[in-house]
Amino acid sequence: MKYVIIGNSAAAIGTVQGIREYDKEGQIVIISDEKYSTYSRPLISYWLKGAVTEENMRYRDTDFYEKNDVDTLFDTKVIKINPDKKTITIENGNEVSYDKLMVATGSKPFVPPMEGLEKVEKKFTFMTFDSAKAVKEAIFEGAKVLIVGAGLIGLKAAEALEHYGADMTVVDLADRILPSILDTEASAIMQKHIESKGVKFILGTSVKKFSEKSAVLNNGETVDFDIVILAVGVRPNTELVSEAGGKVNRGIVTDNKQAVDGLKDVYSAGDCTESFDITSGQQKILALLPNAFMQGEVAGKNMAGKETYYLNAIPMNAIGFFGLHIITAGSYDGEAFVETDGKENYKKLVTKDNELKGFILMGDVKRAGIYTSLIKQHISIDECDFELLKNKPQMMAFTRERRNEKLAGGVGNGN
Amino acid sequence: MPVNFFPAQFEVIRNTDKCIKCRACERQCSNEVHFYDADYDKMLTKDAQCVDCQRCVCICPTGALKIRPNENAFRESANYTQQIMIENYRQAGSGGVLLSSMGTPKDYPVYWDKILINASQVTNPSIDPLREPMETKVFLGKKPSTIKKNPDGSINTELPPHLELNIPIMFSAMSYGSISKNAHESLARAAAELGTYYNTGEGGLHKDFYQYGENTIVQVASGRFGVFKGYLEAGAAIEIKMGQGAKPGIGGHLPGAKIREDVSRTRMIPMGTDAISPAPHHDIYSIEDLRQLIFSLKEATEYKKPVIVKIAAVHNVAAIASGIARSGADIIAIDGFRGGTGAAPTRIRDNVGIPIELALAAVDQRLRDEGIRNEVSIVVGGSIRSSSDAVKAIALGADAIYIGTPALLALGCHLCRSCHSGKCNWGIATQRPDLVKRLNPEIGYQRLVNLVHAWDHEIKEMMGGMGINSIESLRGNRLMLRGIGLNQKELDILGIQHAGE
Amino acid sequence: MKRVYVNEDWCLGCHLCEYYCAFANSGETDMAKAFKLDKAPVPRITVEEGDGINFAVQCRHCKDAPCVKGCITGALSINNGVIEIDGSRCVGCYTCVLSCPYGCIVIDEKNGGKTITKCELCTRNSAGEPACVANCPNRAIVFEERGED
Amino acid sequence: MLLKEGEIRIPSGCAISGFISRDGHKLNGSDVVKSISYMHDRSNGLGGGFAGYGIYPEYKDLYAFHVFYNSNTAREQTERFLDRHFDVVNLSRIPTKKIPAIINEPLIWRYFVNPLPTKIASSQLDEKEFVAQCVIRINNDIDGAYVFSSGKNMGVFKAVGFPEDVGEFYRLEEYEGYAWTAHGRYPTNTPGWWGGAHPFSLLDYTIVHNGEISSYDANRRFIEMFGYKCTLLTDTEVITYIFDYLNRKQNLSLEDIASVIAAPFWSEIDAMEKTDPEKAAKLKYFRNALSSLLITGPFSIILGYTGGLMALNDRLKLRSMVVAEKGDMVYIASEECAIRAICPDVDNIRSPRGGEPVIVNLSEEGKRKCL
Repeated sequence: MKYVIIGNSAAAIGTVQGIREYDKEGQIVIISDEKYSTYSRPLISYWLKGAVTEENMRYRDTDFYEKNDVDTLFDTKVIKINPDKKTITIENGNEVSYDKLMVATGSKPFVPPMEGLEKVEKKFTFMTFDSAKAVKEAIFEGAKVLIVGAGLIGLKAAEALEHYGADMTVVDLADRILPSILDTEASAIMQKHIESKGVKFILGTSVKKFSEKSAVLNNGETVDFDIVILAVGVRPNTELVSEAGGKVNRGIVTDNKQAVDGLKDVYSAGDCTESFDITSGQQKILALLPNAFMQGEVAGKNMAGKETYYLNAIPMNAIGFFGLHIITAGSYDGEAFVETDGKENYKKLVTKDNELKGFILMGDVKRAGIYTSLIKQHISIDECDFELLKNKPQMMAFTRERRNEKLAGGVGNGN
Repeated sequence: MPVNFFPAQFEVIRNTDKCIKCRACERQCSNEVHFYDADYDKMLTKDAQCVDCQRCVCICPTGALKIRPNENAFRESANYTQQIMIENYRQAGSGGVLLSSMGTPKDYPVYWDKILINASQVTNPSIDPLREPMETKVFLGKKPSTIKKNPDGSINTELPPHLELNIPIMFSAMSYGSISKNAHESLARAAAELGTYYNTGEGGLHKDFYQYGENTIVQVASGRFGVFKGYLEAGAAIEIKMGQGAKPGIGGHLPGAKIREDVSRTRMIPMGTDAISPAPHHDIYSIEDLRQLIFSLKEATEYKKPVIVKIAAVHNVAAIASGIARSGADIIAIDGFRGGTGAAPTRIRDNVGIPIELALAAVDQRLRDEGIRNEVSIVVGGSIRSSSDAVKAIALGADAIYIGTPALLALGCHLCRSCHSGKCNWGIATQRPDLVKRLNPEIGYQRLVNLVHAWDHEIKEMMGGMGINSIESLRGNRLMLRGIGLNQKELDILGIQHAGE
Repeated sequence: MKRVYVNEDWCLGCHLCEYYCAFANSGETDMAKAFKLDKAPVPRITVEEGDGINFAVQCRHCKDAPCVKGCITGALSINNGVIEIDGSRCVGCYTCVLSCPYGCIVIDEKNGGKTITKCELCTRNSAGEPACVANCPNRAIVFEERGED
Repeated sequence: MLLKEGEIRIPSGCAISGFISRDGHKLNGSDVVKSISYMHDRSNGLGGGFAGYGIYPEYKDLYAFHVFYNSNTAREQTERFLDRHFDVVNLSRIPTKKIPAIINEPLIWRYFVNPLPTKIASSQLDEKEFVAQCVIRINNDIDGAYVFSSGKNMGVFKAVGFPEDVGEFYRLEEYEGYAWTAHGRYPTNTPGWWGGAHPFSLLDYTIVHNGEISSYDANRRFIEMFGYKCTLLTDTEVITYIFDYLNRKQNLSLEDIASVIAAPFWSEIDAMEKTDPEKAAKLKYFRNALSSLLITGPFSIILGYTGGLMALNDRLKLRSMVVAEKGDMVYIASEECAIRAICPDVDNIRSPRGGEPVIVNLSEEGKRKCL
């Protein structure tokens, strides 16, 4: 059996681990257009601010490939999948055959067309190690930085650049920051927190026109900069699959074994792939590292012949900016319980159909996983003491039977 | 008001260099001695509430605590001690009877400590219990006066009902109610594992413990709590409690606060009512009445269970025992006045009764003199504190011993003598659920088993030293004992010679 | 594999397990010192308190551990069944806090929350056996084989 | 001042020897003297004695009382007692031979008596019990008198001295019997009182014993409930009473008595519950009902009784004892040399296990001749 994996990040690594759990013999080939051993993409901001050494950027120990008997083809772009021949074509025209193929191509930054952008010399996206290295190359003490996009990537970049004493302005078309994961109140708290670190926000507007060292916004303001970070959004890398005839909506569409619709023996996982969000009932891309790994792992097992399903996917995020932590999960459509101390601690629990569907914790995030488990395991709030849960996440809220099963019974159950 | 103020009995000493403010002491003290003060960021104490149970000392992870007697000194004399003064002050305030728990703290002679045990040298080999069998099995019950034969000439081996003990140590009566369910479970399981018996005391038998019936002695006391046919049938033997060493001549009183749901059901009395055991059995005003009760109980259980009569060691104990031996009882249990109690009037506990050593010696000799020692087995309790006390008791003539206080020590009791408060921090003498759970029977029973095994080892060592390899050869073997520092009268009563003789 | 199990019937809520845990993992040899340095060490076990009910919770060492799968840096890994944290690689993103269904990933407040920490069954300190178990005064926490891997 | 037997408990080590002709051949007393003399080092000169069975055939239906007197007053007092309770058929001093090794001898008398039937009737006791109680009364109540032999057609001879000297002193070569036992004593603290020498006897039971039992006081205080009075405080005395009680009063066989006083360990009884439940039940019964008669500590004994000998070791076999056979003869002794001395070519010789009784009775022929 020969497995070919396109990509070398969390989904790809998950795939390797999934395969190797059941197939110790088959050949595995990883093909990546980057030149690095697997590294953790979310760590680029930590690297940039000096919290992580380059060595510690590794997502797995350096002997990972050797231990798992994986052949690697780095710095190599795949340009085509040939499903009929069960091969892929790489950029030099060579073909590589596969029995099972994993497409873990991830996503790329989305940069909308903006007037005058070509004039800007120091403009960067912020998704790959190389992009982070480029930023580091360009940054200098006291540099003026314009960040376009007040999402996770833009703000993570801001946090990193604060270490360089950068004078930062963040511009976003949305009227609040982190709209994809926070509600309005939480956004406001976080915005205030970040502002207190000296970052300026200009929201509800966008760049009208760039010139070499400044940008004019649609609201008329002008922002001077030395460097521009473009963090407007991402797009999944779906072209290989769609061109080969696989089904693609926003992302690659798979069944719950991660097999690509319309392509035999081709699987897909990670940021290029859609998941079924159980909290909203919708297919969507959940561009999250844990999700990528687990999809990859499920795919790997299926590729190795062990029938496995990826269920219970939910959006979830654990992230912090300038020391203020957020943990969120699920969707916020439902009845909300909100508690805030008027400072930086904020809690929102959302229930619908007698289940916890989503939550936002900011500040005090201790033991948040207990909430996550309620969502993932569909535990009815009638089955637990929700008043206790409102106070704080605790096992005490569960029935004695469930506690016994979890704490006095057998092996922990990760799901 | 000052006249009603008593200085704290104890002082809690906290080494603040060691205290890490984990507050375990605070959480563990049912007397609410310790508390954390956020303003000071310090643990503080209310010394006056401390009973010196040592729970906090034992639980403190850094050893930051110690309890010591308050050094505040009254102008006491040898005659009017501080203790006497405080007691009078208390009574002047309350108008009530003083209550105490556990055995008397008074400095009465402990005859065990004035008796020495023999060992073999040269003329008779000592026996190594690790190499040779060393037997401690004991039967309790009536022995036949003549050996009967069957028509074919073989021996008729039928016997009156007996208790069979692998080790001549039983757990003495402590009622469910006075001690916790977990304490009872510990005792029951330990008795079962050891091949001996525990005793329900007068509080009935909890339904969960019928399974240990083969190792249970069920008690019938003057209050008759929890007594019904099923209860009598559940045990291996029935004990009629006529008296208790710590409080001869008086009954018992379990406050309503301890009569919670389970206790109430087990005792068959309403929740929250005081459980009062009358001083006498109101159907036993004489020895012939006792005989009637003995035979009533035997009738009820088809003569399958030995009947024990338990009495307190009082002045004419030998004559009383003789009467009991002739009244149909199979076993006499004698409880010495230094024995423990969950609650007793202080004056009674400290002043009524006689030491078990003298009572035992007198009873055993009296029954032999009358030729009726075979009619009954003798079990003694009331401050047998160690295996050597046990060996001495058996050599004086006991068939087996009852231990109460040492069993409680194994369960964690630190003899703070505050059982009557119901707030036992060790989960023993309490019914408060949060305190009761502090005694995990899994630990408790194991510790009891360990304790008795340890004693058994020591008993065997001492037996081996004496050249005795079976406990029956120790029973009544007073030649193996010598007195030390005893006067001739005491030696005569004990039936032993002085050391050096 | 031997695991830590709790029996809430016997948990007294004394919290000593937390202190012994923190101490065992503090690297100090004296408990008082361990807690009197600038910042107290953080326990990896949590005692929950309820109405007459207490119990301790710590890492269940899941076979199918979501914390390990979700870890963005690879700082969490499973070695011989024990889920270990490599503190030098943790960046304190708390994805594991988000993932752990038992709430057993502990934010290391001693270092200001820069990393997480967690129960490693005392396999990587000098305690030898789980300190919470060894020091539980009432055997409410036990370390034993119950027939699971 | 040293206290004599009865005033203090005196343990001792010893030598024992004994033999029996199953067919009732007459055996001269000199043999037993020779046998015991070979174990000279097991005695220390503070006591020796013998018991002979079948030695008084001419008076075989009469009780033969051997009595020590300290004075003629004691003798007169005793004889008055005897006259009141017995028909005294014959009385005389026991013939002795003055030898330097034996000194300080008391007055030693022998009486052949028959209990008065009227006295037996009024006592409501059986004859043996009546005789036994009379013996106990003399020994307890008459100062300076001590009956040391009281069976029929048998006699005990004992003194302070080495046993071979005692044999010479009593001129044992002039007696013939079908069974003999002998004892050489090694007491550790007696001043040497003649009554304290062994064998100890009651009626026709005699015991020679080598050992020091640890259970002494437990046994004593128990047996004293049944009318016995252990005046000598010696092992031999209490063991004799135990045999008397169990054999004569409780009708237990000698084998059963061995199971009482040298009871099998519980481990053996428990194992037996599967293979022989009835026997296990009996042993368990003994260990319960008669537990106070278990004898622990080292002992090897030879019990003599009318018509036989029984040898028994403690259950751990803490004392040596061997048994040999030659034709109808059975020999028992502490050491093999004591047997070889008088019978060099035995048919077989063995060392019985602890607690295993060796019981040798007269054959039918022997009974015809001797009983």
